[in-house]
Amino acid sequence: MDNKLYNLVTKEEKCYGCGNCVVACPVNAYNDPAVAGGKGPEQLDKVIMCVENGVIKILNMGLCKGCGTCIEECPDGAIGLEVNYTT
Amino acid sequence: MNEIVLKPKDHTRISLEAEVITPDSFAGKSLDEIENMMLYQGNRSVRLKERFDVSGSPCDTAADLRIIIDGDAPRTKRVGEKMSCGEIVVRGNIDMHVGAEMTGGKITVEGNADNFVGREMVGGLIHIKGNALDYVGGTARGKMEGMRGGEIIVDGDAGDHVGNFMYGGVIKIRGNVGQSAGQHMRGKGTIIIGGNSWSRVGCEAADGTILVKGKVHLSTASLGYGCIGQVVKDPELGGDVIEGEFYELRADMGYEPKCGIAKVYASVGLNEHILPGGRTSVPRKGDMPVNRDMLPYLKIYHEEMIVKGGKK
Amino acid sequence: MTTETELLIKNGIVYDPINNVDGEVRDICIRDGKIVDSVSAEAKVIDATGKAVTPGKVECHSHMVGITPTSARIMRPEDIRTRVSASTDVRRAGGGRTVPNTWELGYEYAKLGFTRAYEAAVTPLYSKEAILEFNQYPILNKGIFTLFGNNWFVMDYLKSKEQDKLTAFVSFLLKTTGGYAVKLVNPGGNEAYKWNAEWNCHHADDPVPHFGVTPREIIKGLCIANEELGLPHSIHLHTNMLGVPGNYEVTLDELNITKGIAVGSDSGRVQNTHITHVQFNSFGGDEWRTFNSKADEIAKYINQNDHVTADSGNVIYGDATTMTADSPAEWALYKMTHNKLISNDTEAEDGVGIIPFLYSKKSPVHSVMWAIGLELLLLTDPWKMFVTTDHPNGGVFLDYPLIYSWLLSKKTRMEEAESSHGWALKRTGLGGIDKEYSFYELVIATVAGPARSLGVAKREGHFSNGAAANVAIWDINPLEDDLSRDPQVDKLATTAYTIKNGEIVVKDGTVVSAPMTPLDVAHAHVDYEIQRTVEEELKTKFKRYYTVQFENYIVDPDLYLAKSDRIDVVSGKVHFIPYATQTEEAVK
Amino acid sequence: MIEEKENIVCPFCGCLCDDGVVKVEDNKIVGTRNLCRIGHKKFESAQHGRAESPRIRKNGELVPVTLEEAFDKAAEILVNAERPLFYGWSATCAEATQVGCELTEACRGIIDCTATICHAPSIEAIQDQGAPLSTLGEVMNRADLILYWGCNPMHAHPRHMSRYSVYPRGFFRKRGRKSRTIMVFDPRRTDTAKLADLHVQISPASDHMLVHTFREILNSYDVTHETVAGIPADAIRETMEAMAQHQWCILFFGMGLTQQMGKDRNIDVAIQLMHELNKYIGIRTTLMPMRGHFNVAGANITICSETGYPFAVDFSRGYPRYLPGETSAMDVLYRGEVDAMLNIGANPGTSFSNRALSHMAKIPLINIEPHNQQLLQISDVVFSPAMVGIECEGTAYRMDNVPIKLRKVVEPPENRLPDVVILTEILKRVKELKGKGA
Repeated sequence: MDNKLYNLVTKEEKCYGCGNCVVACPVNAYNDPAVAGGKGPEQLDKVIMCVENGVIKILNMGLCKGCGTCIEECPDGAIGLEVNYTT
Repeated sequence: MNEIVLKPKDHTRISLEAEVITPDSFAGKSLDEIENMMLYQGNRSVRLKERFDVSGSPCDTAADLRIIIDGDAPRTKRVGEKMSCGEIVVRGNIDMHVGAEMTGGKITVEGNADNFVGREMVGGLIHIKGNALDYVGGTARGKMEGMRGGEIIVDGDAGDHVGNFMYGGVIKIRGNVGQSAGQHMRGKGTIIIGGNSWSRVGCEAADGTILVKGKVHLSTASLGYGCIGQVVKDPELGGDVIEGEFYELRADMGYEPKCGIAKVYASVGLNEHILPGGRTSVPRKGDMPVNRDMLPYLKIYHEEMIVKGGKK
Repeated sequence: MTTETELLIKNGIVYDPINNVDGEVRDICIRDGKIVDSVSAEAKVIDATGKAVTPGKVECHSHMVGITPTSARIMRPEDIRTRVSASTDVRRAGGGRTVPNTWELGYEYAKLGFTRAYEAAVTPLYSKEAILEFNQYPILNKGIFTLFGNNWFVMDYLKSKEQDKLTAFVSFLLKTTGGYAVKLVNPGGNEAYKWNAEWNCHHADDPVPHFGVTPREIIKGLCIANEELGLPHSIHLHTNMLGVPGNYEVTLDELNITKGIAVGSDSGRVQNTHITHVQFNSFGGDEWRTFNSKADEIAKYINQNDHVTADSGNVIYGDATTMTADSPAEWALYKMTHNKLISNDTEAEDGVGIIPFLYSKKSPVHSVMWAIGLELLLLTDPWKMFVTTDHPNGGVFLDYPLIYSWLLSKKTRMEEAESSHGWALKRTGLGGIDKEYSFYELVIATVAGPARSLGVAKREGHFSNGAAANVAIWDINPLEDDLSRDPQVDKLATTAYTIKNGEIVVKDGTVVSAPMTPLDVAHAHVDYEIQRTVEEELKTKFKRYYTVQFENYIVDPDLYLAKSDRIDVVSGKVHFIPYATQTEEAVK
Repeated sequence: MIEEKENIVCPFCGCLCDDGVVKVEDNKIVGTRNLCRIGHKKFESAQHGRAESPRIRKNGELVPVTLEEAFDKAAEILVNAERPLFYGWSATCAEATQVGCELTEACRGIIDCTATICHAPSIEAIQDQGAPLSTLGEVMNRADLILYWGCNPMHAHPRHMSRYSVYPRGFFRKRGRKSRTIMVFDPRRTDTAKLADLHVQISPASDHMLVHTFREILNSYDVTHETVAGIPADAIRETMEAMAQHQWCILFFGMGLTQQMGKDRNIDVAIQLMHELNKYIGIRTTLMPMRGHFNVAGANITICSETGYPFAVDFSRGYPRYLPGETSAMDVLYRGEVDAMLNIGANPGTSFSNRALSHMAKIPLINIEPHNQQLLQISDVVFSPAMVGIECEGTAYRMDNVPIKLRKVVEPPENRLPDVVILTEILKRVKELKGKGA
């Protein structure tokens, strides 16, 4: 499951913990209906990230398909996507 | 005319509620009875004589009675509330609700008055020789009927919301007014403003007339001044002919035609900025209202608030 | 709750329609808050010689607590200002006519002789608020009608034709949100309104947008669910197209839907549908110009069919605040009056509209509405048609005595009709009605009828042994005074005594004691398996429909319902479990 | 052993998110999940920096005393006052406010909540104009046009957009953010504006003008000026046209509108616009104030159902009276008309004018506040209660007036009573003292 092509990087000091990225992420919403309805994730093993202690935390990087939705929905650049072009 | 003179003894920080000070309730009472009438102060009540020196000649008919508050009473609320006849003269400043809900008679205030002068007034005359604060001829919250009749004259300036929800009667302000004069006017009332008017004159008014002899500040497209009907010369309003040329404008466009049309007259000379294509909108520094405490009409009584002796 | 003292009401003229007592001079004995055969010699005596003694009145439809009246209170400070009462050692301060605060409501209802009242529409999401307010509502027993008519879960289950799950859902929602009965307001129509202010369900077969079910299906489904559960009260129905000329056809059509559904409860009710404020739904004509009364048609239907009871929803001239979950009707009023309108849409459940309104004698339409309410009451069996004003929609409950006077006396009624607009007599049949209520019939329409219809008649609303000692004593002698000549409005307006659970709460129009009383909550039992299935389904759907968590949606019984009487319903058998015994159970 | 408590309601802002997870170890809060940065901080720091248990000012110093002594002192202050003010109620539960109303009535004082300095203009506008309202779930399920006017939820209500309005996939808006249009009206380029489809950067203090111009267009009049509120006329027309393309619209407004010049008049005209949108072009529109404190809506609702008026209720004559401008907290303090004050669940130290604060310093002040805050410097009786929603239960109302039960997460420290108990004890003593006096 380890996906080396995409990598999400977070800057916790910039994060408001608003959860925009968590809810906007199509993978999260597909895997966890609670997230689709705007609530916090209930099945932590099925979502890419969640807000923990008020800041964003990546849980399962392997699920990310690199669509970049989360980046668009962060006004503060607290989450970013690294694409590894070499692999 | 018989006179009863009330001389205020001292000012308390907590306002007195003196709705008993009307010719109607003084009529037919002896001086002794008047002295023992109850005023409210906070959650206590006091006798009139504890706060005022009472003298004069009582009489039986309220219409022949003149009450004189001989001095400053900036902490006495509700004087002349619901009065129907007679006369009240205040030789100084007065607190809120002077002449509220009054139906007749005359009140003269030689100083300034606080908020709610002539609130929900039905008839009579209130003459404020100084300035008045907000909601002159206005309404208490929620009630959609403000002043219905009578006349209010303010020789100085007035605060915001003059004639809020006004249904009838005449308000004449010789000086400037704050914002939102004549907001929500619903009836055939008339407001005549001698000086300048701050923004939003007649906003959401459904009926009535407002005339501004000075400049209408911040008069914007938002007031529908684009819809200029005509220039009117010497319009007749509130029983007087007002000299000069005025733009006749529709105050609010949103209301249904059946509600009537509220009109705003703005003097031609000073108000070119409201013509179509005129420069408006962005308020410049000079356009903004001055700091509230700096406005002349607000310098009423607050100085006396410096309290003797702090607690700690 | 109960007092240990004994009370003897001597020589009163007793009216007790449930026991067929029509004006007999008798004693009423009370011990420990209950009616008994006899009391000891130490009992406190109230001399009721020459006074009418009736059971405490029951308000079957009123808007008193919850988000709707509170929004109206917030919007109408000018109403509170019209009438204020200061606090005393016994009572709290308050004020208001159309939207008084909770304390004032309790005291004023008690002064009018009421001892039980039901809040007619509470959105489940807001029920915590209604319960908090009811916990601050003195003297009267109370209950909440929970709104079901536009609930998405109801429509989902109807769409998939899963009646058993619908029944389980009704039971679940009543239990978890502290409800007493099933209320339907403009079934389906509010859901349509939420998409566009002009949309509505215009007749029983007008499908709801997206869900595709019709008001007919909603009414039928909920009625069946109600009877399968055997709840103490039947469905409480506010039909579609309220306040629209010509709506009587829709009303008759929708009344016919539940005909033939067997009553499944032993609470003493005979109806399976209670249609509420039917005055607003008895309009004839095509538009306001041709507006007329069809009260006779509605009255005929109700008289001929036993499956319906109704309340009148009279109009009284003067200031009112219309508030109803029927938001399309309020929107229509807004377009007419441009008065201040609050509407509030609740997610997945229902909506609400509030607008102040003035009923004027000069208005032809209002005059006809005034007459329709009286026609309905006069033409219908009082066991089936109860007096309400749908407070504060048609008028204020404080003015109930006016309605009583119009019912008791043709003379008073005609005086009012003649001072109204001419349509009051031209467009209605009111002028041709000679009937005058006897005091006995008035007691039926205000006490016995509502008590039976609401399913509380086993416990109160009469003077049988063991019934709750809720008594109103009136300074009126119906045996000697001719109420048809002088209906004595002022004496109908305040009781000489109101007695609640054996305690004197009102004496000569003054509140002398204000006990706090419990709320009725219906717990209807359904099969455990289906209950669990439904709860699991709800949990999943909640994630999509709601913004609160399922666990936080449920009303916490300890914090909110600690002092509630429980009405347990097991296969149609109603068991009343007062909260005192509940705590004993818990201790055991 | 770390215990995870689920469905915890966050007692910070008006969003009242109720899906929080709080991790507790040995009665210590060690972490949270799903809560935003502010909510996390509220829980994390709840158990630190607590004010000392009851203290009374003696010779200028706050000295620790027994609870009994503090209750007696508080009751004595209130009974002797001619015009006591009971202020706050926004960061406590509805049950405490109910007791507070009874206490105010017993003392014949004034009760006011913090709405008086934030969303009171919204309430006043509703009293003049009514309002089309809805719950947040309606927004989630139906809204395809969301207007944020004079508010910045990304900073003040961080989870508002992700949980209720913009991002969740609603029942009828299955694609979440992609199904919706977001417009932000704000003079600044805020973080919320960065996420919007359209940011209308109006010039300050001209909100009323712009709303009114929208109304003009709706009423088939043209914009006659080149620019209004700093926006070119064409842009205004296009914005209105874009708005009209939608089906279900909500206007969220914040203090940028309510505390702007004009105050309630801005809301008044906005409500009129919403009514007209409903009426003329058939898009369903509602609006909602972005309430700040977690229970400020609850304070209004509770005070209203108890007394009949939503805030600024004066009981000095035994019955309730209400007139903002005369009986509101700011005005009575500004005019120096208060001679004792009880503050609960609010921090006027940061929000009142200097003049009001200087008057507060002169009068006896009872402060019920869990943490050390600025106001303690001038308080005479200090209670440190258990925190509602963290250390005790209670009811709070979300910004759309939906009641939610706050849960208890940890046990309160010793000697920390819930607000309800503190107020009930004071009330009991006030009644005793009043009884003696009579």
